[in-house]
Amino acid sequence: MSDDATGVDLLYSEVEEELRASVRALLARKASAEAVLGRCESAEPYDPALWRALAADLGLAGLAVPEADGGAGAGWREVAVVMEELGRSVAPVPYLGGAVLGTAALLAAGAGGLLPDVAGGRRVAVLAVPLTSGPGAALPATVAADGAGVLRGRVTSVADALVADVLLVPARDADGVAGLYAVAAGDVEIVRRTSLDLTRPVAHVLLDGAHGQLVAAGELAEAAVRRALLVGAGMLASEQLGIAEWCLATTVAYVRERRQFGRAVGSFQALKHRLADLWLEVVGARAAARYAAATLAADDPDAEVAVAVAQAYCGALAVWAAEECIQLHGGIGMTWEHPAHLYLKRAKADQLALGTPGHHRAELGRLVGVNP
Amino acid sequence: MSDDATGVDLLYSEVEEELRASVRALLARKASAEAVLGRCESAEPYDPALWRALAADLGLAGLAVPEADGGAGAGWREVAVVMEELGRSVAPVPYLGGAVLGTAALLAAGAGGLLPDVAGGRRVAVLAVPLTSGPGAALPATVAADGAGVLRGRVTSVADALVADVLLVPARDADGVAGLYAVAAGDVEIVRRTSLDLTRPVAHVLLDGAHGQLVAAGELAEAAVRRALLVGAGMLASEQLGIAEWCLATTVAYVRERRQFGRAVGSFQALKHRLADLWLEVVGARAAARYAAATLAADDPDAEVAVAVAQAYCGALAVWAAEECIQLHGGIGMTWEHPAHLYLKRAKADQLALGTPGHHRAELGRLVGVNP
Amino acid sequence: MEQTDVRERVARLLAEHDPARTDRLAFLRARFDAGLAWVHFPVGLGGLAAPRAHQVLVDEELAAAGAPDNDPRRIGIGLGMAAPTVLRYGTEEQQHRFLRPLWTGEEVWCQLFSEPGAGSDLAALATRAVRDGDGWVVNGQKVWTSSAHTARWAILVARTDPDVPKHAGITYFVCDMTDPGVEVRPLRQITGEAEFNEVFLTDVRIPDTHRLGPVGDGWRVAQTTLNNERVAIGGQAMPREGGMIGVVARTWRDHPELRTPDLHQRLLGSWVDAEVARLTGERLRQQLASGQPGPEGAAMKLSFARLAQELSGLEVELLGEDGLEYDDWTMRRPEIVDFTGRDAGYRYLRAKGNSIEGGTSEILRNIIAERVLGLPAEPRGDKDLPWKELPR
Amino acid sequence: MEQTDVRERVARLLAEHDPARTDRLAFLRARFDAGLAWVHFPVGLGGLAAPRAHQVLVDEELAAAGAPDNDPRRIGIGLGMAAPTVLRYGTEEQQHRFLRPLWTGEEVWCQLFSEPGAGSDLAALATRAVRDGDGWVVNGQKVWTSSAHTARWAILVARTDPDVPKHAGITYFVCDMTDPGVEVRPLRQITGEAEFNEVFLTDVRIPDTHRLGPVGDGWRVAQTTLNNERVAIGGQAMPREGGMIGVVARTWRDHPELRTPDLHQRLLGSWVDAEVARLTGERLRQQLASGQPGPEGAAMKLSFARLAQELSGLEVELLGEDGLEYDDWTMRRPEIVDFTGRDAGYRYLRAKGNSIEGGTSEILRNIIAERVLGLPAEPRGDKDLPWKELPR
Repeated sequence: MSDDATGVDLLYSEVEEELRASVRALLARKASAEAVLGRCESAEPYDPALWRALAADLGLAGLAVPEADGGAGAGWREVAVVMEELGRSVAPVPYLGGAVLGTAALLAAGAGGLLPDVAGGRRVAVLAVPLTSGPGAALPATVAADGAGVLRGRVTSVADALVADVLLVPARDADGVAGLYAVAAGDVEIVRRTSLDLTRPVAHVLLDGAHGQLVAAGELAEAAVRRALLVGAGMLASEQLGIAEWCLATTVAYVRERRQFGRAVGSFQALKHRLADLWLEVVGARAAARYAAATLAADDPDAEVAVAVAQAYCGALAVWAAEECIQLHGGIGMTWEHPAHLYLKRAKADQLALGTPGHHRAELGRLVGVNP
Repeated sequence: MSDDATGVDLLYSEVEEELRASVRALLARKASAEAVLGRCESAEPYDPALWRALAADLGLAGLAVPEADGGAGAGWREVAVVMEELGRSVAPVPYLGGAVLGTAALLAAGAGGLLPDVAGGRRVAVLAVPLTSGPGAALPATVAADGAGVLRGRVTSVADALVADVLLVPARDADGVAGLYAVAAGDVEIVRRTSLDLTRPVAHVLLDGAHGQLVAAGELAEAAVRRALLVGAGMLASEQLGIAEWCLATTVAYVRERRQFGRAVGSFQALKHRLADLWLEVVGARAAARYAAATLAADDPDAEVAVAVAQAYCGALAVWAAEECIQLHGGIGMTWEHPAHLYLKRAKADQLALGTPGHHRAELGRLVGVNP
Repeated sequence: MEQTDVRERVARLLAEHDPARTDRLAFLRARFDAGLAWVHFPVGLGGLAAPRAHQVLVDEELAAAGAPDNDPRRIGIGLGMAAPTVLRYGTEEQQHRFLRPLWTGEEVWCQLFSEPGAGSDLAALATRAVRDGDGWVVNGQKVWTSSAHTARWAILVARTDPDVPKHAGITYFVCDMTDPGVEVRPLRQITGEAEFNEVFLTDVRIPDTHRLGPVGDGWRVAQTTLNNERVAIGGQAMPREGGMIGVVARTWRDHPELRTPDLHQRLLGSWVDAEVARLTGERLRQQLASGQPGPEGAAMKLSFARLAQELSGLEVELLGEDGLEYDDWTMRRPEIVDFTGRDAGYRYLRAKGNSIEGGTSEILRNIIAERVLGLPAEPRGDKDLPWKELPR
Repeated sequence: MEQTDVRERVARLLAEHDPARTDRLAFLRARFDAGLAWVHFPVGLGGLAAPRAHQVLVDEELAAAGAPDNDPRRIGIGLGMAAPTVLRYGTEEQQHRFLRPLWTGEEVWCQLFSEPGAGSDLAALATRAVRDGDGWVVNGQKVWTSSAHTARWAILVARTDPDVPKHAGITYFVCDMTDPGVEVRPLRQITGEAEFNEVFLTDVRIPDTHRLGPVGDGWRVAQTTLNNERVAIGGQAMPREGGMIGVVARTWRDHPELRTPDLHQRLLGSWVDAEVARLTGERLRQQLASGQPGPEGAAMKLSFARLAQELSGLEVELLGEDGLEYDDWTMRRPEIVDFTGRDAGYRYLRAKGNSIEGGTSEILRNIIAERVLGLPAEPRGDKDLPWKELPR
């Protein structure tokens, strides 16, 4: 157990920095604040062209998928870098639900069939669990499967379900045995919910006799969902880091320019100290998120602790950063036309996603023996 | 239940302000910072001359005692004002253990015998409970009484026991029936502990066959101790308010004078904002402490909620104020010769005294139905 | 003026204008003319020059008799900010022209103070008013104006002398919102609503008779307006668990399945803070009633903002899946802010504005530090320079 | 210089000076002369001009062989602050005179920087050094000097020109602590100990050969000292639950009877903060090792102070009755700070100093805001005035 982090590389490799640069350049071109804001007021909240460019052209959908399965053969460290950049731009693409949660479930299930299409960005396979599910939670039992794989039930608040081609649905059969089923999106009803997070709306998935193809059964299915939630929570920490970085950088830039009382407001010491404190936490979040990504990538047994720490820390940080961003922008930060609110909404939804900070602290207490 | 506070007077009356002025004047003369610091390094940590002046000459020992019992016939509102001033000066006198806890227990026990001496400041009767006992805790069972009132056992961490003439000892007999016994201090062993709080050291009280006079028995004894702890916790909130007020005022005065970088350090905005936040909480603490005192004085059924709120708020505030006082004094605040540390030590010990803020929040949850 | 006199006047008003059979507006006008609108105002201007404390009595008795009120939440800016300013600085003619329809709600008021470049630093404002015969011509842009689209009048500060330091060159006006040069554009907020507006002023003509206070003295006049804004926000009494804490506590009690130890500790902490804020407000009310006004008003606004933000954030977290949803993003132009009529997500977003509008929490902390604690002002380079020479 | 070369030299040192049979001081001198004291220092000054990263290897192999170390905690100021400054600004003669006995611990160093009137604003210092023949005469008062009573030498900043702005008139010296004009008085702290001293300098003579850097350039020289102080505090690796969190977590595990839900939530929060601080430190270490030094050193010191204060406060609360006690108020003059060898009350009190000593947390936040985030400096009136004209 590498719990002293020695030997775990917490830096970004050169390859990772190149990956970041190409993702950032693409997002700068295709996911400007105006573009993102415009899209979330449209009927089509996701950007299919951007997704094609990211998933297929840059090959990001299959980053963590072995080359044998049509992926890039990189790993969760690299996915984490992409998540940071997506957090920075709140780009409306189904990366978390598909390339992270869905792909992690398929990888853990050892189910290669769908992987080449998923890794190539040709199909989006979304894990159908409530976005609020934390790692360590029991497999939800809201969908029932019969012997022929016919599914009935509902899964609420699924992220990225709106643009899924395939849903990976956890279900239980009459004997209570778990299964993970692949269901074509066309065979289920997907009900879009009015969501707090404008750039990653949730939807309910209603299954009324849809046919599912069994991807994994029994303990393997349970383990696949568990692993997916752990990976998802770990990767989400990097998204939260990206959100916080954007908020800090944007706020710093604003207070350097904005003048009141004959001075840049960023020269007022109370603001300087608050931003220094925020920077301090961003520095910490970067270390925590990197450690989570590194341990997930290496299948290190410390990954559970690492993810719990990263989520407990980064989940609250992103919200704080977004709130400070709004406050220190003054009135302009309260307007719809300024992008700050997109980050606040994403950060707040992310705080609920894949376990709240409180959930992760409780998990951590159990893992490290700091019990009630 | 006056839970909207309407009709409960939260201001200080003119009489109360006069009382404050006379206490403050006396303390300014007899309990300067130098005098207090000198005393806590001496063999005699309490100041008997100061106690005589406060208790007997100003009549503060019997403030809450009816005139018929030799007291001033005022009440807990007035005692709270005295506690504020004592908090402001961290004067080394046995007011909490004697005039508050001891007297409240005697009053609740309806035991008039000792009251005239106690009210007149001629004898100090201290309630022998661990200082950490919170209201709502069960009567401690560390002392056993036989049928003849002979007591064996120990009570740890008793505040003001060092200068008690009489100890009011809760005990249980062989049948488990509670009793509150008055024991002459000369009949017990009192072991002074090296205490964090230099101005109110605790001591262990060892009873090895001391004879106790039964003051109250059974449910009356239990009720008397409960009431004393509730009153004590409520009064302690005013002491904590006084500590916080001293820390705020002293810090404000210092940063107005202290110059660095060619400016008074109190002109730096980060410090200004922190002191404004501290002031804000002092304002809140004053309202909370006043409400607790007023409901205790009126035997209002809302007193339990009022005390829990006041303690949860003021206990943390006093510590915060003392910590800010040290920090904003810079190095000088870390020195033994500056009185700030006396307040830090008192504030920290007070946070543990009569229930921590966490204890009081938990009590409150129970009282107002915000349950786990 | 004794309580009994006031009581008598109420009885007379009700006798002469039975609420059940009197038109709403007619009743309100009669109430104003009876001096029962705001009893502490002068006689002839809706008041009786009576102690402010008697107003409670009037309001209670009239409410008990089923009398209509003037819907104070709808006309808050007029009542809370314009009226005290007109009373203090207006000419007799202005007072008689403006106060009655203001109070009855016949004429809604709004406030043209903040500008894109002058928020916390209001005195830096750039809207120009240039003398032209017996009036003024105004050009500029104002922002954060609630009720602008329903308002008949606005209180306006504009720069009349750019050659003197910024606090000295401002004048205070009453602006006619029906002037053709006034353009109101809704300003959508992060909640989806447009509670505020931008107001563009292009060659708006204001007669000099609509000036409040001397030319160049607008900064001092505006202080009256702003002080009343802050008092208005913090001065209301509240029952225990009133406000946002009640909403969250009810959800907590009704949904045991949502509880966690983490949320429990945080809720208890906020419960304490909310109760202390309530007691602080009550103590402030008692101080005002006994004629010892304290500086705690600023404290109330700060506490309110912090609590509203903390609790609304907690509420979203407590709700779990429901916290991921939002009730309605439709762009609307509400007349009032309705914290409790909307869902948790709205409360969370709207509460962010509480520490910005009506004086940011940063400015309030400055005020407390300097005016209450007596800490020195920061060094400033903008106070003595002519406004036109300030860097921007 | 490769790892293998370093390894070879260690082997040779051990072969020639068997630790089991060599006098401690003799071994340390031999180690210094072998270039294995601090491998990144130049050859001839205890180093090999090798990468700093190789030092770990040397320390590990020597420790494994049972070699004595130089008790670095006792001579921290010499190692961490004086040595880098002497290396960077000292003449060859100074380097050869001072560095060897500094490193072996034969000569303890202390730091005469802060003054009663110059704490955060060190550049305002008033201790005067006046030229007198081939030396200087120094008068003034310094404070917060640890090890002053055991020190042979001090690094000292003094004002040599009061007629220029404050940063320009300072010169940096090495002061002989055995000079009869040096008086050291213990300064008792809130813990009861006197870890620091006041140092009174009365006509202390310093030869000009003990000046470090040019006359008037002391401010720049001092930056090297201070930057190394901050790095030294933040740069150490730590195992999980190392430091204060481990102490509290052990008490928690050993004493179920002390646990409450409130303390549990707070402990979990601090556990996370401590682990994140640890990972941040580890990441910083990796950055330094890979040649990408970051500004995270200041972050480490801030986090360390906050955590130490939070955790030690929590510990006292957790201990209940034991938290009311203190181990020992006796006035002592310890050579090192021993956080773990004392009780909770000591840790609580001593930790208050962590946000003051070696740069207050306020100053560190300023530094982060200005140097890392690029926020503008505050307006200052003290930078360009001659020192003697500054208001005090």
